[in-house]
Amino acid sequence: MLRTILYRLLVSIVVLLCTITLVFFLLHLLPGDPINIKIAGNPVSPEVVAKLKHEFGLDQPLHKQYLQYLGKVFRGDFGKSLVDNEPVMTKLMAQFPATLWLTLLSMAISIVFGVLLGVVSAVYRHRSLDHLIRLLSIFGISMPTFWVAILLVLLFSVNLQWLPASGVGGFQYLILPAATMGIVGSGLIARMVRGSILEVVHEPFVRTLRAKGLPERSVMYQHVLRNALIPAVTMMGMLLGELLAGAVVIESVFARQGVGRVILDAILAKDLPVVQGAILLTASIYILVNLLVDLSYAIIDPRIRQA
Amino acid sequence: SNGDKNAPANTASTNEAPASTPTEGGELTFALAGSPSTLDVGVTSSDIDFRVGRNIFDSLVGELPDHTIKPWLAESWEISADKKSYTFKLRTDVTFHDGTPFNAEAVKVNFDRSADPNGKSVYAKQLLGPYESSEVIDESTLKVNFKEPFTPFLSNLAKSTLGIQSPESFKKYGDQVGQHPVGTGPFKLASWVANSEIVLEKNSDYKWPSPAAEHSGPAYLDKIVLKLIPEESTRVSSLQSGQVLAAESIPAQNIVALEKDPNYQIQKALLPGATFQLTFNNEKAPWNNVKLRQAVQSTVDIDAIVKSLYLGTFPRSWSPLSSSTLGYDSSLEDSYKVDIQHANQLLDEEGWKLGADGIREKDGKPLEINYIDITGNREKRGDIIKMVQQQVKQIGVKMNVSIMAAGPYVDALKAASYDLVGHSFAGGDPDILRTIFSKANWSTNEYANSNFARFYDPQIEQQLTDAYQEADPEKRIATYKELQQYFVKNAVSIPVYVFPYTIAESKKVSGITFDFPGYPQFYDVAVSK
Amino acid sequence: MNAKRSLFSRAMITVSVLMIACLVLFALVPGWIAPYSPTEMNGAAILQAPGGSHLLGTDYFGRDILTLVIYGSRDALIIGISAVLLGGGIGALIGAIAGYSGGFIDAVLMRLIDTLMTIPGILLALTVSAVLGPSKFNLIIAVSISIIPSFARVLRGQVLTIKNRTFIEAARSIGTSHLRILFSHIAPHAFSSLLVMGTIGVGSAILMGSGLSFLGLGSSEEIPDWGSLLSEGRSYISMAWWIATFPGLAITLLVVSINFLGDELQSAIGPRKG
Amino acid sequence: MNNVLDIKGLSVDFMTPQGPRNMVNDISLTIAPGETLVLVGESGSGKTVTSLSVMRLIDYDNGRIAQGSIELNGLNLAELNARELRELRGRKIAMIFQEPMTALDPIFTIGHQMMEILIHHGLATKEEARNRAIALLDRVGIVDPELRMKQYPHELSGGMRQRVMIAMALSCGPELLIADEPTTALDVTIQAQILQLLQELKEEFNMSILLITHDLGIAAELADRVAVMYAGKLVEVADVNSLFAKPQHPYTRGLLQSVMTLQSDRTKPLYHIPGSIPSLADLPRGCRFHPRCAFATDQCRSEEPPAVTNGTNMVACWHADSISELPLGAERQTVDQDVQTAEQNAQNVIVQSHSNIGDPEVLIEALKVTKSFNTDRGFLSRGKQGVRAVDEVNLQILRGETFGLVGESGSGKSTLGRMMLQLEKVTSGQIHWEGHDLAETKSKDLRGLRREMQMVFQDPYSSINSHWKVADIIGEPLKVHLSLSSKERKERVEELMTLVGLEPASADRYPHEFSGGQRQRIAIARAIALNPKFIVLDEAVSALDVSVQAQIINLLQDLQRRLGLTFLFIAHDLHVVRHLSDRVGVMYLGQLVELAPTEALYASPAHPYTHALLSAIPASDPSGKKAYGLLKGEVPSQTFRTTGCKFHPRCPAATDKCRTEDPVWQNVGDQHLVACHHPIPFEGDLQ
Ligand SMILES: Nc1ncnc2c1ncn2[C@@H]1O[C@H](COP(=O)(O)OP(=O)(O)OP(=O)(O)O)[C@@H](O)[C@H]1O
Ligand SMILES: Nc1ncnc2c1ncn2[C@@H]1O[C@H](COP(=O)(O)OP(=O)(O)OP(=O)(O)O)[C@@H](O)[C@H]1O
Ligand SMILES: [Mg+2]
Ligand SMILES: [Mg+2]
Repeated sequence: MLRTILYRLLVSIVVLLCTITLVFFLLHLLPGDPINIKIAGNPVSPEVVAKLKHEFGLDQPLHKQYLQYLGKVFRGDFGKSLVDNEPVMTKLMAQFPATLWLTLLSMAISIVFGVLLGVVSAVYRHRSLDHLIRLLSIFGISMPTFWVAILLVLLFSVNLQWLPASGVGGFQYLILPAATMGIVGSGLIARMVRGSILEVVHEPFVRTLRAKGLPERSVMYQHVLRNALIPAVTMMGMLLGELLAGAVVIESVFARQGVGRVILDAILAKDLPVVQGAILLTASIYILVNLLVDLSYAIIDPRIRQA
Repeated sequence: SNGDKNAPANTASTNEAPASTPTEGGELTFALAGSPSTLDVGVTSSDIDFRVGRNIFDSLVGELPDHTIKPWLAESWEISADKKSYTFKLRTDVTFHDGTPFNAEAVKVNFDRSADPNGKSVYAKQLLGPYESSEVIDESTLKVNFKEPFTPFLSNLAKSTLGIQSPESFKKYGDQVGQHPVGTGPFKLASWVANSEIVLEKNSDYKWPSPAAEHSGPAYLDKIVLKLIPEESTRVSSLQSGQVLAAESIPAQNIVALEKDPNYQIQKALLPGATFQLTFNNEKAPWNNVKLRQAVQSTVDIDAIVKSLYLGTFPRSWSPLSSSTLGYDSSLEDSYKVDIQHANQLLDEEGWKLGADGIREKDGKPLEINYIDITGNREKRGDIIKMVQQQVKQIGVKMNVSIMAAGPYVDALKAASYDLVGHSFAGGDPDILRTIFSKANWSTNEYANSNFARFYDPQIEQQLTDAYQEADPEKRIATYKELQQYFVKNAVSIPVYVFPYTIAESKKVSGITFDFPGYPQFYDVAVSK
Repeated sequence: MNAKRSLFSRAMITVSVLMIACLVLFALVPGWIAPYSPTEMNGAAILQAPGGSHLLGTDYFGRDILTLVIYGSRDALIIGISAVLLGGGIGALIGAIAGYSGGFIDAVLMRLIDTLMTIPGILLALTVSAVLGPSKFNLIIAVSISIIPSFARVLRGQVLTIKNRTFIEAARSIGTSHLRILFSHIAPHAFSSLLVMGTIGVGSAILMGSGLSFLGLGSSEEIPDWGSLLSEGRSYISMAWWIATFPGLAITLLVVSINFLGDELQSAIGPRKG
Repeated sequence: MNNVLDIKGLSVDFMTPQGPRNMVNDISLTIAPGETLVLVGESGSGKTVTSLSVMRLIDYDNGRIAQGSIELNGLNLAELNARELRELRGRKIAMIFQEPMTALDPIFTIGHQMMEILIHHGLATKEEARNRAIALLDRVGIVDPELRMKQYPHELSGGMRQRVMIAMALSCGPELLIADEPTTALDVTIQAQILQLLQELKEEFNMSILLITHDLGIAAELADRVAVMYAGKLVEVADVNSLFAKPQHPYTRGLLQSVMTLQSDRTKPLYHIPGSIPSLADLPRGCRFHPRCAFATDQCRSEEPPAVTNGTNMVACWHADSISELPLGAERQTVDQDVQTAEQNAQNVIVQSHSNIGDPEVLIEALKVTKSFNTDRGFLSRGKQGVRAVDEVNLQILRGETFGLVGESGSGKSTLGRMMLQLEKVTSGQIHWEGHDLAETKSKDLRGLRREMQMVFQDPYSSINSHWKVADIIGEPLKVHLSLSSKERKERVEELMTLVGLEPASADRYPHEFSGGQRQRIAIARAIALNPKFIVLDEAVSALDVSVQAQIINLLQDLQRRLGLTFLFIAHDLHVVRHLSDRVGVMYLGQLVELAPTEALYASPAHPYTHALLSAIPASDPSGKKAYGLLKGEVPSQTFRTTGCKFHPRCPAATDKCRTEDPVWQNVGDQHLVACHHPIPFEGDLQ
């Protein structure tokens, strides 16, 4: 068990390193000089350009920049923003809580509704309720989130004036954006849960349980569901990645602060250190969550626990 | 065309709130159309930073809509005979938010910092032009020296870009001063959550309001919460859902709706400077041919564009200078009209014959306009091009539109590989013409610059120089009018619209005013219960 | 499986197929169907509400929304299909090679895929298209890259299970070369799940493409795609709801149909998942 | 008589995508208290469906009782509602399933699953349930029951899981126990233990048992009465002795004759029922067995025979009376002719056979071959923990002989076979092919060598690519190794198909259109396509039904004779190995423990393990019921290293020497070698 954890940890670190490398070269090899963008359209002397390049280390050969960056990252320093000179770490940490709350709430919505709908759908499989839920969840995953967001705002903020259309604040500010993402998430989870329940229902052990005379309720909820949730947990790990990414769109539509917004702005401004830092942050969370998912597997699934 | 002729810059359009005694206290929630990246006005070049900065920093002088310059932190000034030195007498009762006294030394520190050729200042440096030095004569007297006469200086000085920051704050915060602005203004920064909100607090010691102010003493409001909402429709929804009391940069379609709504009022300020114009690359064939440019000029139906896209809320522009700029030549209005026949004739004369696919060609080459722009449909500029693209088809011109990310866009500017580019340049003084048309501002291999027209004519260059050194306002204005006539006649660029900076606010809000370049001032604002 | 279910499925399959067929037809010969020209800007008819001579209304250029929705199907399908062919193809190849080779090659390739996986698809696409600039081609590249990992993972899993089936060992014992085993033996078995993945992939590529367009990173061609139409229309939502609503509906219906067919394909392949 | 179970005219339909389909047709059966009824029949004949219908578990699989009644002590189960059924299930009727590996919920402890049933039926409080569960586990022979209660199914071996299943089934003291092939997935020694346990428990708990099996040997040993199913119908029900002595239905007769015994004549081809069991979707008219029946008449072809009851016996055959009087083997004549015609067909095929048949020269040789597998992947744990699947095995296979390899599951038989063909790299040791070290051979040359050695696998369903046409499957080796024109290849494929008894016309069909036996013929045709010298047959007939198994064995023997092939025949079925092999090797935990000519090995096994294996085989003769010479325990895990003889923990004769010293090879007869400190002395005939 300990060995498994260590191994997973090591792999995660390798992946993180790869991510750092990939993002670094992706951003640095692509066209467009960030300093030029910074001063775009303003008369600035070549000396200043050189000075700025030097300040951000952009005058060094690429491999040196890479090694320096790597070294700094290990010391927890992600550099500072090309745009406002603010340390990337500070900038991201200021934004992170908002994204975290948004992601967590939408995750919670997705799980609660997703599991509920998935279970109901599987229990009433091939009946009208199941058809309805399947249809709903397909719609959930097929609607563009920005469109859903626009429609929700139109309804709940502009017409009904129940909920704020934008911004950050109390819980009520979270509801619409989290609901928007939750619609997709619940759709995904509902489908996943339904599928995996239906798969488990056909496992031979379910027949044994029935042969023992257990009521259908405990067969389904105690045995089948618990078995079915194991694969669903992976899905949830992946979903978190989706939701984090979805924050880019949602935060911009709802004018929320957050890492997604920072990334979008930084990408458009080619603020390399910020883009790198933000992607690394997202990637680390993703890796961490999936590591936790892997380990939680071991807790839920005894077959892996003892392996 | 749109009845805005000779209108003052500030037009509180619809029903102004009844002028009763303003309520003191309370807070204003205001939706800002972006996220300031820094409030270090001396360094940045971004409008949104200056808009917020306007309320934190005061300037030495103020400019009224009629372009007269009035004292503010400077009580008076004198211009030397050679027009190269300005001596300011400063107020002595002013302190920064951090308690530092405001004095000649403080102003010198600010100017020197912005003018430092190796410093990071972008726009302030430009506004200081041929700045040479500042001399502290005494605690309250400062002499500013230029290398050559520089008439736009006083107007530039009125902008928040040259607003005075606390010299202590430079020492204390260094690089980070943009996150910790300290000025002498009616409001001071209370908190700032990036991408979310900036909170300004009343400066209770304030008693040196701008010349345009309507009251004295501290501001009425206790607090201003600036919500940062770049997404325009979200901004509007926030206003409509009552989340904010006022919002800026309202898109045309919402202006129309909000104007009809009895709960809201709309305020507009036509921004001075270079209007949004489609600028030809005057150096590159075939568009270095004035006939060809003129053909396009008489084809593009600006009225149709402005009507479709801005629903009449943006006035069309006739000159490279905005109508609120000093020296604007209103005689250019209606000076040309859409005339497809004329355009076709011009092209025929130049030997561009219609090809089989409806595109004109000469020597086997099709007549194409390569237009470049940056991502994002800011102020519907992308939509303008879409319309232009369709319109020039009528005269057999093919327009290729490349919308690029910032990086490649700047690269393309440097490489001068485009035929047409759209841009505007905010600025108070007509000297802005030099920014966009002087040879000194051509892009080089090293960096992109502001003369996107790649325009150069020795005679015009001389006139541009003369105009900014000329101290006599009459003569100066006359030169600028001549220049405007020239640029329009030669179709160096095609002016499209004048940008009205627009604020929509709840009827509860009164007293939002604009300074001269058109930035909002909250000093006189009151919110009724 | 009971009769009722097949009735529902059959009805839905019919609707989905019709829907997709319609849009494919639109994409192939938009000119035959659309009532107007997609670039025609009628200044006299801007922002007209649905009905009358403009069934779905007009936008602020005075273009006919129905026409634009019809023409927009072309971009949606092109982006969806080419991204899946490109990204799915590359992903499938990587996954197949990794799964079949095993050992070191597998470890290296899969770490690479893990790496791509850690950067959420839309972020990757956003970065790529922000840097390369907005054009349809770059959009396809961006979307393609982001769907590589899922294909690689699924295919690797498939190949791993197929690889351990005895008929593969039988082929090896005959002396069949690795390449032939991979392409003649394993590929046909993986094909069905690749088909399902591909179908669902087209849906998500269309969604992601329209998301990028929405964020302003889509193509800038004369005829707008659905995503940019939507983003164009969103600020008019309270004034002219039809501009954003119909393209949004078009995306949704297309993707729903595709996903539904994908589901049905899946259950046809693994009947137990029903 | 008051029957525990009384099934009358039961028909079961399943809803399939193609509509309702009848799977079990008009079955009537009774089971008396304390009686064991064994239901036998080939795969797909409907045994499982019948048993699930009794529990009404078919309801969950879209199944439906179309007709008939199932009475449990007078209560008609077909009419009960779900709640009433739940009360009966587990309590009055209990069931054990075939696959112990998957029949338990993987994420709950054994204890939980044991106690659950008692608690749900309201028979015990939690505490009582625990005690009862422990007692039951103890009773079914699980060591350390308290520890096991806390374990999860995957931590138990297959045999132990099956014991848990039995304990669970017994927990409420059911009146009827249904066991659906409870030992098919287990090794012979474990099978013997489980069967004996069932015998004991039946008496102790005073239950009736419905046992389902396809193994007539098991039926002979355990049954009071036997019911034979064929294609969804019961064809014969009879008292066990009379069934074996005087079968009345031609199918029963066929089955009995197909069964191999330790006495059967190895030199003669085996009897087999021609053809194969029909698909339930496509049943012949009239008697369902008529296409395969040697006695079929026009009446059989058109009218379905009714079940005729005669005391406790029942038979469904128009000619039962006349046939039952014939001695067993009367059909043989006809069938032998059948074989001969096939052979004649094959004669027309020009077969290039290898020379020097019978030359006792060594063809392939394993020298101290070892194979270790790392169980734990990942570089943190490289080395150390590994399974020695094959442990220093020395083995010579002579030209033209059939070498049989037997041993329990996991003993390393397949791994050894695969190493011989270089499908698996040896960890250490050498494989010599005609004197050359194969490990030294370059991979290019090795590919060429593959023409000479081939393999046929156990599962005919997964060893051929279901997406390919038969012609392509058989033609693949030709394509890979020879550059034939497509016409030549087609001809060769047709030749091969004829050779293995397939219709050349079906070359364009896909594998799913063939029966299991036919698929195995396809696999064999592929294996002989390049005229190999050596074929490894890894459980090549284990998955087949008895009647088909016999056909394939005959085919193999025939091909070997004519093509001069050398076989390594791997199997766990000792009868089959005996029938085919010239010499036999016995493996235990990766080691070869005994090596002898077939007759010698079966007549006088020298190793206690071989002895135990042989005595665990159920003899298909009810008169010879015997007490099992049971082996204790199960095959231990290979990661767990013991010193001395690996068999000592289970060996009845183990001494201290066995616990400490590795046994060395001893010669106990002509070419009869054994690795044991205390070989069993020759005692004459085993039987
Ligand atoms: N749930 C089901 N739906 C449809 N057909 C089924 C179902 N279960 C079993 N069958 C079919 O019923 C027939 C009888 O199957 P059954 O499992 O009873 O055979 P069996 O005699 O137990 O065979 P085996 O020895 O292989 O276990 C087979 O053709 C099988 O395909
Ligand atoms: N690829 C592998 N990786 C790890 N362990 C393996 C592998 N192949 C076989 N083994 C292990 O090697 C041992 C011998 O396996 P092998 O398949 O040779 O046994 P067998 O005698 O053929 O058994 P069976 O009768 O079940 O086919 C088993 O313990 C098995 O778990
Ligand atoms: Mg069965
Ligand atoms: Mg094996």
